[in-house]
Amino acid sequence: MINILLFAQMQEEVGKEKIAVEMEKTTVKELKEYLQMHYKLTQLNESMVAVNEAYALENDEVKTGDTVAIIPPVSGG
Amino acid sequence: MINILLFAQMQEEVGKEKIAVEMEKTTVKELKEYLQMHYKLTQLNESMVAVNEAYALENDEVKTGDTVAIIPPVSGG
Amino acid sequence: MTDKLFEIVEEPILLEDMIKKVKRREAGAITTFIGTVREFTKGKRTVFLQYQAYKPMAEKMLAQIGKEIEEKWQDTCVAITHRVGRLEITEAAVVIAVSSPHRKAAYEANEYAIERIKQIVPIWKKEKWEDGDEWIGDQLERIEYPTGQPNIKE
Amino acid sequence: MTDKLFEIVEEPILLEDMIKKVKRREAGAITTFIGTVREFTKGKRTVFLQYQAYKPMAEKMLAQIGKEIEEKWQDTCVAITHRVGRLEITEAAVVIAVSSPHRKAAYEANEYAIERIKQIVPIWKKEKWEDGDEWIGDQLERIEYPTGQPNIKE
Repeated sequence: MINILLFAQMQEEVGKEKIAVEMEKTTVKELKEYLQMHYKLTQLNESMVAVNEAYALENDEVKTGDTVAIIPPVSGG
Repeated sequence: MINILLFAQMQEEVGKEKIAVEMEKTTVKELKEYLQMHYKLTQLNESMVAVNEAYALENDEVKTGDTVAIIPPVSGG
Repeated sequence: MTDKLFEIVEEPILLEDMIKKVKRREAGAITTFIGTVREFTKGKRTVFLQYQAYKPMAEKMLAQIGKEIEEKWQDTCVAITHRVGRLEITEAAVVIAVSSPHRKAAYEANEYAIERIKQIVPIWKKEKWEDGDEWIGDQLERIEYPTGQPNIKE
Repeated sequence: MTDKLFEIVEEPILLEDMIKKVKRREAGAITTFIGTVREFTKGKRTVFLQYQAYKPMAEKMLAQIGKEIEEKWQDTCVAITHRVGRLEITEAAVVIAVSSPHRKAAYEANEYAIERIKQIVPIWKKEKWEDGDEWIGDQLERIEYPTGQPNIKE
């Protein structure tokens, strides 16, 4: 199982802070495609992905037990 | 009478914060020459002069009642 | 406050505490930056702001910025605290404190920190206006990612 | 402290007070610069510093710097306090606070203020070392007056 964390607007769109996805092993890219199909996430394309609290690239591997965060454009400061 | 204010090293050299000079009317330049003759002021040449709390130029007039400050290179901050 | 140099908090940030974190006998200059909640942005009145952070990662990213700074400007010491939750007008959202033997580095490193915060730290703000609200992203803030992604490694 | 934006004081400077002086609903950024007493300068150990000011003129010159800043950077608000008397290592000799709607101006104006203080404000420091003391002038601080005089009018 892979835990997906949502923030800001996408958290409100889905109505949850966290989604659990039943997958053993995938990539960042495939995971984004999966989310795109199953949820209405307006900012997914412009979002970064962090795996276990570190920014990840499209082809990075994601496996069961990982925590994946969808990071829309940040606006801190 | 013209009041001369001294600061920092020159104040210590003269041993006073203030000198009264009996003059009716002069210029910054002449006043500096007068001080040069009567007091041992090591930093006079590299000092600015302020008349009544505003920086003055060599040819500016100084008259009785004015307060003249000898401003050696500043080191605030 | 705690002794942590890089921190996400929910309470008001105390400036004197931030100074204490970076004060050192070898410092001749301390700069601070306080990002405050402004009432008007592009003519529109903000009622309050709501900040949200991915806290553990945000603290890691703040620490990374601190590390980048210490590599770029020798002998600097950095502390950054970002507040989350509801913030009223004039309240501090972020405070950056930098100490350094000389002032030039203290200014430069401080400005570098806020630029990097706006690029890589997972924190988001929601503007509450009189007629609605919206989560703010780079489209509105005009932060541009030339590669389509934040510059993760500086 | 008082409400004065430009002030020479003998007591410790409180940072929170300085912030209060420039805090405004239209500000999104406040920068502060704190000039602290550093223990070592060019390898020599300072025991303490003694600052002296030509107080009325120094306050006027600080106010002039504030005026210059408000002309150069629109919508900024500046407060500067310089302390005189004996100052120990790590104590603040000067605090500059600048608020502005946007951060760039707050950084630039703040740095401008400290550069100008070192040029035109009649304040002097005497360094007390373990083996003596000396009033510091531009020779040691390497502030150069290209015309042989400070640039009175910027």
